[in-house]
Amino acid sequence: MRALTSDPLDPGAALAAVGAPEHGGAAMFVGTTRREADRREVTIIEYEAHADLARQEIDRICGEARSRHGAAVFAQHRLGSVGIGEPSVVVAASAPHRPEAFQACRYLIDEIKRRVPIWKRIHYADGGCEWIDGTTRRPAGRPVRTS
Amino acid sequence: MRALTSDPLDPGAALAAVGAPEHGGAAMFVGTTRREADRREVTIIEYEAHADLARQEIDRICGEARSRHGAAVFAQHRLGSVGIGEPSVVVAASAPHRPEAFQACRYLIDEIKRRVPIWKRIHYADGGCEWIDGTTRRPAGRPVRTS
Amino acid sequence: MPGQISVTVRLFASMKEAAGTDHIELSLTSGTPAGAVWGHLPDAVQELGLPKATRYAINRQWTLPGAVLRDGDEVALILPVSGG
Amino acid sequence: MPGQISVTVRLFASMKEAAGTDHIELSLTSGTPAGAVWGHLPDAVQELGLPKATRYAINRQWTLPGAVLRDGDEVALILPVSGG
Repeated sequence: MRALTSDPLDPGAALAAVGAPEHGGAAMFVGTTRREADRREVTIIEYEAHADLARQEIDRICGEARSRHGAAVFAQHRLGSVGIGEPSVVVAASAPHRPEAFQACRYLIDEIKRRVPIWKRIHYADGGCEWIDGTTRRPAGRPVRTS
Repeated sequence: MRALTSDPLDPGAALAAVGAPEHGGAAMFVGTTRREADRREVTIIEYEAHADLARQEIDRICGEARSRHGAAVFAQHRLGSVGIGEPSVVVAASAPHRPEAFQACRYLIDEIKRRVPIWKRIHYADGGCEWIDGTTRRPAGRPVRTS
Repeated sequence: MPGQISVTVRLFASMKEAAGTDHIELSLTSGTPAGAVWGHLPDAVQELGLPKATRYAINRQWTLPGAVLRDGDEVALILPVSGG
Repeated sequence: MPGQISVTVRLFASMKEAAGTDHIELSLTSGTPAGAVWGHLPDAVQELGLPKATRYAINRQWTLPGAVLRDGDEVALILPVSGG
């Protein structure tokens, strides 16, 4: 499993990776870019990572989900430009019973969003764009022109 | 969406069916047949339904998930013989935010398993088979020979 | 016969297997409720026992065991389910 | 220079953009902790403000802001994340 990739994500491959004949089911979450953010139309979203640290952290989260929930897990995040409606992150977890599969899947996506050093930069149809990294201090609604 | 089908299920089609650019993610659950039941090796699982009633009930559950969680939903159950590790049921739900997507997805699979008139018959490698429909009264571990 | 109705009982899963057929025609006394159909099924079916959680449908709509059957009705005994 | 160390600071997202580069070499007094690197960055970066939830990594391992830097270290300022 490559935890980070610039290629389009493949949810089918995620499911296949966690498939096991001892398991009764797999839960999957696919995060996709939304057309609207902050009431403005979005054109693309760009993802950047501290790649080494992000890979390590995704591996660590996968290990935690495996040991807490007895699950087989998969997690992959896309980097670079992602078009509207395309997957930016895919996680999957299978387990003998479905409550554990759901719990492990939810754990993966929640912890990835909370801990992994990946940032997004939203590009708007009005020409503005902004990094979502806690530094944004512009007045609400004013486009941040960066070029 | 055909709620019941004898063809192999396609998780990719389920995801595509709930994809929407206003939604930030989709949760999916894929139930697969397990190799072992009751400590016996399983060869195939056969599913039978009261088809009209099952379709109605799946539609009703989908409507409930849509209205409770504001989700776009998909649900499909396979009938007939299903090999080990193959999907027998696929549900998916997308929503603007992931908690609702997960809740709707969990609601779909839980209610389908609880309410929809579909039964499974487990075929074991030792030649026995049994319907799982609440009537099984054999002593534990004794194969039920039906032919 | 006056006071008699004809109903079709649909059988599934182990009841179908025990009966050797997926439906049985019964002639019942007018006023018989869905929940009483069980007692009119073949011995081979009754030997399975009637699970407490059995539900009923008349003409492909859920109903309660007290619902009175009418001539020509199709009644289904829905054993505890195991889909998924 | 005695008592001085050289460190590489890796920058991401809006800090990288403000700096116009993804890394900066700094010469710091021996004993400087990771959390003090911010004060040595260009004004264009400091104008962004330092979010409270910023985390630190030294040589690609998480660390705390009090961790003392050593000569040759690579220190990364990890702004609040937004993946997914």
